[in-house]
Amino acid sequence: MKADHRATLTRRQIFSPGLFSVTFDCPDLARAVLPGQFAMLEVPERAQPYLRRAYSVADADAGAGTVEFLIKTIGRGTRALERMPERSTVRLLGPMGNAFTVADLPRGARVAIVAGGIGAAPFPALLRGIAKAGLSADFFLGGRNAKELSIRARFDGLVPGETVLASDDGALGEKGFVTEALARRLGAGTRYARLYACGPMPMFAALAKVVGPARLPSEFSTEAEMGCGFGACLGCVIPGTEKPFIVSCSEGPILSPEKIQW
Amino acid sequence: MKADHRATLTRRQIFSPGLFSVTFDCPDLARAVLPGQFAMLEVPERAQPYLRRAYSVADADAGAGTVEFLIKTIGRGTRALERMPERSTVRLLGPMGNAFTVADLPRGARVAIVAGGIGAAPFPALLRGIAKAGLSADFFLGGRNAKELSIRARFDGLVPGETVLASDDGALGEKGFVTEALARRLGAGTRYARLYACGPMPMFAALAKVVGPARLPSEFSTEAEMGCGFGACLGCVIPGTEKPFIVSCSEGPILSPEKIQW
Amino acid sequence: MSDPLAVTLGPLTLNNPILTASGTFGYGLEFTDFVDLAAIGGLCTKGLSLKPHAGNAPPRICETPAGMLNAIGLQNVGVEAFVSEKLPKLRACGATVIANVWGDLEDDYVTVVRALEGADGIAAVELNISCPNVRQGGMLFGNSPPLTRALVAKVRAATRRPLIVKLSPNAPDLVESARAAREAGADILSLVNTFVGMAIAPETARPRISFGTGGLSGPAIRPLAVRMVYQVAKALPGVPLMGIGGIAELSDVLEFLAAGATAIQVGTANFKDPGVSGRLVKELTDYCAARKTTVAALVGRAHRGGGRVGGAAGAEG
Amino acid sequence: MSDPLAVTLGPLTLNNPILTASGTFGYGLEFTDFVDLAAIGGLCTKGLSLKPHAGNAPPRICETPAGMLNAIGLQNVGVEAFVSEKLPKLRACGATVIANVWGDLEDDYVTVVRALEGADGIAAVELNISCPNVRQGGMLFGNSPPLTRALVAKVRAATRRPLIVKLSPNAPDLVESARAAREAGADILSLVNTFVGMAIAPETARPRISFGTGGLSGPAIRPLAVRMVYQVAKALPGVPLMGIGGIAELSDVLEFLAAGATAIQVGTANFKDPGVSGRLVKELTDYCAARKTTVAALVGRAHRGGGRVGGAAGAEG
Ligand SMILES: Cc1cc2nc3c(=O)[nH]c(=O)nc-3n(C[C@H](O)[C@H](O)[C@H](O)COP(=O)(O)OP(=O)(O)OC[C@H]3O[C@@H](n4cnc5c(N)ncnc54)[C@H](O)[C@@H]3O)c2cc1C
Ligand SMILES: Cc1cc2nc3c(=O)[nH]c(=O)nc-3n(C[C@H](O)[C@H](O)[C@H](O)COP(=O)(O)OP(=O)(O)OC[C@H]3O[C@@H](n4cnc5c(N)ncnc54)[C@H](O)[C@@H]3O)c2cc1C
Ligand SMILES: Cc1cc2nc3c(=O)[nH]c(=O)nc-3n(C[C@H](O)[C@H](O)[C@H](O)COP(=O)(O)O)c2cc1C
Ligand SMILES: Cc1cc2nc3c(=O)[nH]c(=O)nc-3n(C[C@H](O)[C@H](O)[C@H](O)COP(=O)(O)O)c2cc1C
Ligand code: FES
Ligand code: FES
Repeated sequence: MKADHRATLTRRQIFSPGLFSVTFDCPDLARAVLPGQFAMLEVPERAQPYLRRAYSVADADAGAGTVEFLIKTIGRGTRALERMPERSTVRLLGPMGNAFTVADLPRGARVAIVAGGIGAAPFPALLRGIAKAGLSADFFLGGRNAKELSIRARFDGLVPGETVLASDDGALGEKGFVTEALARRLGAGTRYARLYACGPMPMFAALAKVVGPARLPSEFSTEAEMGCGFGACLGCVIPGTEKPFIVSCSEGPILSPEKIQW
Repeated sequence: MKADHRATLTRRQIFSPGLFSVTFDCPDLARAVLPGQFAMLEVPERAQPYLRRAYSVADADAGAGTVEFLIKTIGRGTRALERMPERSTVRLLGPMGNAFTVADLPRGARVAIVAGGIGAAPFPALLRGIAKAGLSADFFLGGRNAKELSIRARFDGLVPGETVLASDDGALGEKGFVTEALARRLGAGTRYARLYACGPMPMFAALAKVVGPARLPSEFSTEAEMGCGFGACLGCVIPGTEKPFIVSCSEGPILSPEKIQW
Repeated sequence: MSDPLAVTLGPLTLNNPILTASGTFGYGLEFTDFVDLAAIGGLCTKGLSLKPHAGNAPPRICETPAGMLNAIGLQNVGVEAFVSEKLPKLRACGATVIANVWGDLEDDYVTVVRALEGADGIAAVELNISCPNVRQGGMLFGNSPPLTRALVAKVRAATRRPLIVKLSPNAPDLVESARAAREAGADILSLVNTFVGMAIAPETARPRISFGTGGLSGPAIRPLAVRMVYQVAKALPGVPLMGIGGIAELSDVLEFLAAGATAIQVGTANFKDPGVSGRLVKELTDYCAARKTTVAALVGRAHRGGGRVGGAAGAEG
Repeated sequence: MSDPLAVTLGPLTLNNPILTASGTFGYGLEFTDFVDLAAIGGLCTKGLSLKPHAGNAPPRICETPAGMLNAIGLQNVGVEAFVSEKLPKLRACGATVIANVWGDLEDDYVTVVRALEGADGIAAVELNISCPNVRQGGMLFGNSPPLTRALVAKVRAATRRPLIVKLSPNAPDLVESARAAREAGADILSLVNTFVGMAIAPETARPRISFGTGGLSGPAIRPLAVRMVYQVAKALPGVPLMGIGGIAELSDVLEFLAAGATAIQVGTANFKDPGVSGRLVKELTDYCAARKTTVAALVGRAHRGGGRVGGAAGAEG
């Protein structure tokens, strides 16, 4: 059941300036949330932000009662989060949206995870789930430069498979887009049972052109400006192939690329 | 010179629920401010408060670089101040307004200070100034009940003269209004060179009727809703006797009661 | 004493004056985790049209100081799907349902209202003649008193249900619009819909919303909405009003009641705080109990000179 | 390249497009601790009348979400005291002074403008035909295109100075008002003044402002003001506009420029942050330098389809 939870900030981990993780005490949400789901966070700030912000739950520890988010500083909401003193309280509305599907894959199956920058956010929990289900996973993480890849520290020891880094400038890992790194693996014959991806729209668009011809079943964790996060405002739509618009917060955020009108 | 200072909360002292003092690191303001002056505080809160709030500087320590305010919890601004974690930063615009006058009084003169509830706020600094100038002062502090008088703790050891408490219910000190306690002293022949007062409008109105006939020169620290605090918005006017309206932030906040149209 | 929260607006009696505004409460069912739908005064559905409607291309919303702009473009499932899929569930929840309807042309409105006549469990119809986010219909009707009059008269003839007409704050003369709607047969007026606004992204110099302009809502508009309710209540005494605009707290509800609204609708606040409407009902109940008063007694107090509620509110020290 | 920040609005050339709005900057002299008056594009004085004016009884202001209501009632020292006491000091500071004027009757406006003709150091006159906080004059002129036309024509004949007419967002048809002012001889239009609003104290049910209604200003109104500037710029291309409404940050300035304003005025933000206007000049200077562009090139971009400024703004992600 969705609920509006009070949460207390207990930990902030900084990967590089403007890239950090925040962990909240929030036991009920920690118990309820599934990999890929998100929460609507109300930031205690001045006149803006007025609306809440959506953040994918990066990981949850039901035992400790904590939920963690990975954040990239963009504007007002994230700047406030970056500055917020420890023990500050916020409100978290969730869990929201659908979750990645893993349960239907046979033990031993191999999957790919593709993340662009802060798109890595939903994957710690998923990777733990994948390992627990006895699957293997290659983790493709792309970024513009080494700084953007600093978030890889959060994945140390979590990846049951290969970690492939790619940076636009080649400073770290393979040079070029992460989608090209994936395409090279696929071209060389690597096969995956499923692909999970999260990143900016241009990455998704490029990725759709890779997974389509490869007939690789895919789950994209999409992002749209959200007013509510639970299907009430119809603000977060994405053009669809089967109908004009998909309501991304309640029908998604995880969507298969065939359903999206690119 | 007025300036917009960054200030860090370093100490909060609670007298009773909803009555507290906050001390900020703010060296430049601490050096510049005079007793009776105030500062415009910008509270880091949500959509409201949009405007800053005026607070009399209760005391300033130029050596330590700190300024202190005495606060009563009323609405959004004060609730935010009450909750604000230590080391939070705020902005303080000041010093604003005029100051109490003390320098012209001869050594040994005796003055009266009359405070109603949180109206005690501007007097710690004034009392220190009075003691330093070699004057004596009787301090009349009124409140509805014992809780409202809890702020007297802030004045321990500061009063070079008698402290007279009055409460509406008589639970602490004399029973009745603090203005009546003063009137009794005046009726019994006590004479003061000057009276300084701060409190709610009804107290001022009652006090004006006491000091007028007694020809007791008085300085009232007034309060009006303020938009800016430095004479720019003309929002804070008080009806006057010599002209229609007095701009209370820049011509005051300290006004002599003859100038006010009661 | 009868229920202190119950209110009567012409032919419509509600358990309490806290409703939720069209387009900000989905079809109600999105909120069942947060609000007991039977506990609020009523809910206004997303604007319904005869056929399902796709709405505008994204981006459709953007945040503004203490508010938001939207140009959803009246996306909805259509009246048929509403009646067959949503309404039965709403009835099962015990919700008081107000069907908000719109159309491109006069006849569209009439057809939707007719289509609803057969359905059970609709307490009233609210005509949206004030949506700024469609190229035709919507606000065009609301901004012209003659068009308002003609449309409301036609719809009036098509339904025996209580008829609410939702006014546009963008109308050149709000009181004239209100008078036109009332004279043509509106039982109740609701006000206000959103204000036409615009936000431009500084880096690209393009509007933040694909439609270009959008409707401004949220606490930012509250002082404007309160003034409009006050103004219409003063010009048309006795006409039951529902106040809308930036309501998020109990003090906001009291403000609209004092201005002359008999009931209110909570809008944008539902997005930020989905439990807000239920909480307001509880807070209003406590408020009336503590002051031994009724909602009916709170309506229009600003027009009667005001004064403290319930006597002994101790003077400030 | 000439100064990238300089702007020309018809007969008026300014060092930069950042001005401060009438009634929110006192007579300028209140701000000398916070802003170098010579560094901003200009300042609009508090509305001047022939005789000193006392204004409305307190309370005159109240806070609202992301804004405030005011009904100061145009308290001012009168044109004579302004010219003899304030203007010399402003000139000594190097300020570019725009005299904002108002009156109850047509002739009052004309008399004030005439009284200013003799004074040196006034760059332009701004006619306030849009103040909602006086019982006569003010907004009444602005809300009627024929009255606007007659008034502006009379004032036009009385001064050779650049003439700015400040429009009311409460006008039934803003574009018609703008056209009337322009056709009657306004060189520049400034928009917007405050929106009529109201706040009621819930406990007493009395308006929070003694005047009853007040003018809403601050970030809350920005999306409405941006829309209005865009709308007038589109309807009257080539007419120089000054944009006003809720400006507090550089991105707000860029938004108004994109919408079609050649200069902007900072209002309510001066209360909260008295150094804001000077800081915006610096930030705009840096912005133009970093992108090798000029303010003139930024004006009206939203009407030309937008697009990134200064080329190589790296794609996201
Ligand atoms: C389902 C979902 C899950 C999300 N999960 C995460 C997450 O795990 N971690 C995370 O950091 N963010 C996540 N986001 C994005 C997040 O909701 C905010 O949009 C983001 O943090 C920016 O908020 P802000 O208040 O800092 O910036 P704002 O003040 O809202 O934006 C400032 C400026 O940046 C632009 N902008 C907003 N978002 C982006 C963006 N993503 N990229 C580029 N420009 C942008 C805006 O248009 C605006 O001009 C998620 C979004 C969705 C819908
Ligand atoms: C020159 C000056 C000096 C001041 N010094 C102090 C000081 O030293 N300490 C201090 O605590 N306050 C002081 N104040 C008052 C202060 O500026 C705020 O008005 C007060 O703290 C309330 O702010 P808020 O945001 O908590 O309440 P708001 O949210 O602004 O108000 C909540 C409600 O309470 C009402 N209200 C506001 N102020 C009062 C009041 N004083 N009494 C009763 N009702 C009120 C409002 O009308 C509103 O309905 C001073 C004011 C002035 C003008
Ligand atoms: C996202 C959104 C969608 C809306 N859709 C409708 C609608 O379909 N029909 C309608 O009459 N009003 C619609 N409105 C207007 C609201 O019902 C309400 O009148 C307005 O938002 C002002 O109230 P608020 O400030 O409390 O949000 C919508 C408002 C928003 C924010
Ligand atoms: C307290 C106050 C006083 C004002 N006085 C005047 C005035 O005398 N003349 C005038 O033309 N506008 C006056 N205005 C309107 C402002 O100049 C400006 O148009 C309006 O506040 C909108 O801008 P903002 O949102 O940036 O404040 C006043 C506004 C405020 C808040
Ligand atoms: S964010 Fe409101 S419907 Fe998706
Ligand atoms: S508070 Fe603005 S003039 Fe006094």
